[in-house]
Amino acid sequence: MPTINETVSEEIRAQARKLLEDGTVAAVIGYGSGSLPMTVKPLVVRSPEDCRKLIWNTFCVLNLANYLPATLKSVEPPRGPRDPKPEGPLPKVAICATGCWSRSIVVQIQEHQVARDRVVVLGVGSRGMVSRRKVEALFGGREILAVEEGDHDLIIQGADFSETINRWDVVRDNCQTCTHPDPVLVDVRIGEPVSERKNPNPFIQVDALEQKSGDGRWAWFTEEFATCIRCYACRNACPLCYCPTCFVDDAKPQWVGKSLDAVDTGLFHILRAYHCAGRCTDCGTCETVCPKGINMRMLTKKLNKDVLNLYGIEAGMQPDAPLPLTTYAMDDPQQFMANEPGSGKEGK
Amino acid sequence: MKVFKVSSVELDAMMQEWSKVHRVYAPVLAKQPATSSDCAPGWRRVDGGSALTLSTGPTPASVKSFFFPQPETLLTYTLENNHPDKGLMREPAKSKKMQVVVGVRPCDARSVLLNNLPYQEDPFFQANRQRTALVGFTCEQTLSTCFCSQMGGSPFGSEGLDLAFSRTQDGFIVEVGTAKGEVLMAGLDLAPAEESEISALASRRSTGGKADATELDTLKGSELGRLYDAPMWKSLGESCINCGACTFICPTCYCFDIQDEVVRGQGRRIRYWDSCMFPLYSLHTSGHNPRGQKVQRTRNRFLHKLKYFPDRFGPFSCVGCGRCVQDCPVNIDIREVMSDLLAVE
Amino acid sequence: MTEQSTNWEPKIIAFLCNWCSYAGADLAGVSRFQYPSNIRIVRVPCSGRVSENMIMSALKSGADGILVSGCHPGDCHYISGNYFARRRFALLSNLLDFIGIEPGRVNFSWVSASEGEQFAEVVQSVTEKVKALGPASRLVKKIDALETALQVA
Amino acid sequence: MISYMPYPVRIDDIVVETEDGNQKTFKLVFEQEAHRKAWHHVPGQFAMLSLAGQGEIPIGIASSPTEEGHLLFTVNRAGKVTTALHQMNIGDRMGVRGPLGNGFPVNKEMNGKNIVIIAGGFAVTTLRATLISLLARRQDYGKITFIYGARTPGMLLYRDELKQWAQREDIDLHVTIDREAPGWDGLVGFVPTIAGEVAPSAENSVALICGPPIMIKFTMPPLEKIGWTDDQVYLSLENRMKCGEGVCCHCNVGPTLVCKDGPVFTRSQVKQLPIEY
Repeated sequence: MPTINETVSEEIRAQARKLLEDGTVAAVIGYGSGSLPMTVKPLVVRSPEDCRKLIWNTFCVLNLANYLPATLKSVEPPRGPRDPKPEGPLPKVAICATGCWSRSIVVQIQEHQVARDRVVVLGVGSRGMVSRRKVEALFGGREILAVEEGDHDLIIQGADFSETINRWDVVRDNCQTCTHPDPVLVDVRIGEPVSERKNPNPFIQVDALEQKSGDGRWAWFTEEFATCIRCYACRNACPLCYCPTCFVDDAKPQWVGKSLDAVDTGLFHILRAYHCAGRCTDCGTCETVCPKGINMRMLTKKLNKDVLNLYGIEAGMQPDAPLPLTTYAMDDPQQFMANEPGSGKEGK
Repeated sequence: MKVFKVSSVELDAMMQEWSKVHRVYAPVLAKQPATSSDCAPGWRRVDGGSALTLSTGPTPASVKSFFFPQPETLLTYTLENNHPDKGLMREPAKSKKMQVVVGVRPCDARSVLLNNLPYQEDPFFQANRQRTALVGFTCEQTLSTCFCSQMGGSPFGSEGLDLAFSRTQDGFIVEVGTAKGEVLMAGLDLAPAEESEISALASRRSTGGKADATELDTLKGSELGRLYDAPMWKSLGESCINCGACTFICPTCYCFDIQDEVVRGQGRRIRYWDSCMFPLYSLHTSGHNPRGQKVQRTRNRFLHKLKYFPDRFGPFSCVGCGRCVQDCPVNIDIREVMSDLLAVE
Repeated sequence: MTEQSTNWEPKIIAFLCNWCSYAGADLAGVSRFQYPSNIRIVRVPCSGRVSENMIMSALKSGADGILVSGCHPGDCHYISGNYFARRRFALLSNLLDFIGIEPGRVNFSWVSASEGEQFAEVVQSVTEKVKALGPASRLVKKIDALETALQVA
Repeated sequence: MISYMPYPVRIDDIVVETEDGNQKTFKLVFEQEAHRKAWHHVPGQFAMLSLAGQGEIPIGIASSPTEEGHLLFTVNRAGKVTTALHQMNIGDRMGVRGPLGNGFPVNKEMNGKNIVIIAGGFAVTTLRATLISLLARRQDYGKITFIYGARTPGMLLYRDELKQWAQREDIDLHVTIDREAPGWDGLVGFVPTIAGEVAPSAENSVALICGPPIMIKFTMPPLEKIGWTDDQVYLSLENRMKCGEGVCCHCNVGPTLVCKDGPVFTRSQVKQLPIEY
């Protein structure tokens, strides 16, 4: 009997082929198999024949929405900067999306990076994606040569061992605390919907850190980011980071220095996270792609928690609502103000 | 060449001895906690007591940062008003204190020799080279991502190492490759290695040698235009996210940027690692960018390693350590790129 | 912070909106309300103009404290700039606290053009808070420290 | 060994060249006599202008080696360093690192030849250096044709010198502007058109062309029409640079490093390269 993900893969291939054959879309963004165990390659498929390359498994950890704006642009007819917009509707692009990825697409639509009517979402309910790092940590220094995926187990094989481990144990932290695993935008449903998870506390890691003293939190911050090599994989893999010039690349003025200085590195991470405030869907891509395994997701998760607590908004859940930082309420909380309470002017 | 016999216990003692006079560094296997900042990420200062542990395959961080620190201060100056030397550049004193990097793998040792080609005339790199001794360990086991022998190296190679340790039945034999190696061995009372051990190593070298490097060498003769215009770059450039992970973990990527930093009137001109993957790398002030597209930048990195560098200096600018293969967020595998390039008509 | 010299005076960067808080500062001066001379004023068109980059840059460059002050909610010259700012500052303030920047380093307030006395009070209280915290060290860039670390012996 | 240490220099004079004020020529003198003596450049080379606290920028050397004792750089205000440079005053200290690059072959391939210099806009700087050098050894060259175009009369650089050169019999000078302008009684028309009209035959000639890519593109067909080949035409490339010494890799065009192998290339050399400049 095929596993759930084998069935999903089959459906993705069939739907992608159908969409490309009947001309509904010009490209499909999905995953192809990787060259190492537990890796996959993001893939943009443009012909029905290539659809056989598409796969789906429990290691699809990179948010594909990152590729959406560029792929949409690539399927437009080429034109110069001064040429008029072509008449008629532009070609569409299909994209495989789980809960958090579909929410990223919603944010991209809210921010006018992506036109809703040009996207066909192949919605896949996420059963949680496995962290390669967690699996490798379980096996110490022993090299993993093959991994076989079952619905609930992983069979890990090396040169001289073969072990079965529980899949959920090695699922990424963000997936374990995820409350919306099913896509919020679905044009073509792939596989079975996954029900909302009623997690007791999606912010459990943030809460734990908040319990520490200020000095303790500062110690965590300095240690966690000490290994950063400033490769910007976290930024570049993020579907929300699409500024033509990032703040770290600004020269006049230069906000952040560029070498491996602890202050500059820290500022980069604070500001990067802050720029995702109210937009981050906790897809975990930043943390996953980091070659040094830095948990920068802690910062965005903290911001997610505050946005939810202060303004009652979860990013990407309401396509028609404005983003939390592009709107306001008259009575937004302001306990953080220096002259509050006491000045007594706010209530007027 | 002198070859000695060393037991594991003696090795620890040797490191102890060295750490009394030199700065001794060893790789960190797990994620590194914040330590003193006198050491590159991924390495730790050995100051007595701590034994050496090595994992299979390359060290987590390459040795690049010992020769090409991130950042290196090129010049310092003051911008204090009314200071007579305001704006006058000074060269910082270069440290001459010997540093000993223990636990280096043959791939990384070779990377220093490759980087030395463009840096032949660079005073900072050369000063760092002068004062750094590499104590390496040949690989009795390799990872599936290792491909040093394809790139002209060998898991048993001692090229570029001042001291090369190779495992034997009951410890190590150590080959003293250079004058710096002699300095490290001076005063140590060690038995010479046995003839059988030396010949065993020699035979391992000859069997696990450089045989499979020939096929790739045909790339060097390929016409640039043909490789440059290959259709493979389009899909590769499409999946690449243009982060600098591969370039920064790569032992042979050596580009840098230069910048001035001023804090409260004190300034310095530093150079720090840059990556041709970043759009800013080639951006003109006019706004024109010769490599403005992602695909152009991805292509530049691979062609630099596999064509531009060999055109200038001879060897490929890759030692086959496989770090980029393991850590690329989107699984761009340079081995696949090379075989695709070889297949280009 | 016992070792700090007793004559240490903090430097506090104050981003004041042109229409209310800056005018408030002006009024404080004209009305001869005394307030500590630790603040260095940066006049901005609106509190909504103050970006996280500016605040962090000021900290990095060695400011011991930051004060951002704008019009009272409802009084913004640009109708709603301070409302947007309020959301952004709330999140930034929490995030800085989260990573261990001492509460009191980065401060926000509303001061109108007619509140000269209140302006003096806000500056007084912010200065006292920052003085109690001592010189800033977290997220302050130091070249010399790095230099000594790299110039190994 | 290469050095990243710039020579300390003082700004001796500043001339605002263009009517929009965005082009200034800086006359720099060495603070130390030893540095002045150590400095030898050929026209077409560039140097790093270094401002403490701002950074370094590669700028073509506008003065000829024959103008001893000082260096001239004409700088367009564009980025961080050039903006800061434009705010500096006479007497201020800055740095110069160089000379860098290869330069025009004034003492090699150009010897004994007819020389055609074609310049568009701000790119005239190193060609000014070249012309002054050629004039210093006028007898070593054949006919010298100098074609220079700018958008408006006010955007021409080195206007006083242009007047002097116009008086000379031994330079065939053609200065043109793009469109008719009040008070301008000289040539009107784009550089490629003028070049097609006044360029001498290709025989025993060398052309140096600097200008916007579009100008270079359209200048070639009229030259080719009268028999010019790519080997006779020298161009100067520019790319983002950091070290200027062939180490940092920033300026690579395929395997070629503009800073070290260039910036001067023959057109046939340039044609071998990928279009990454």
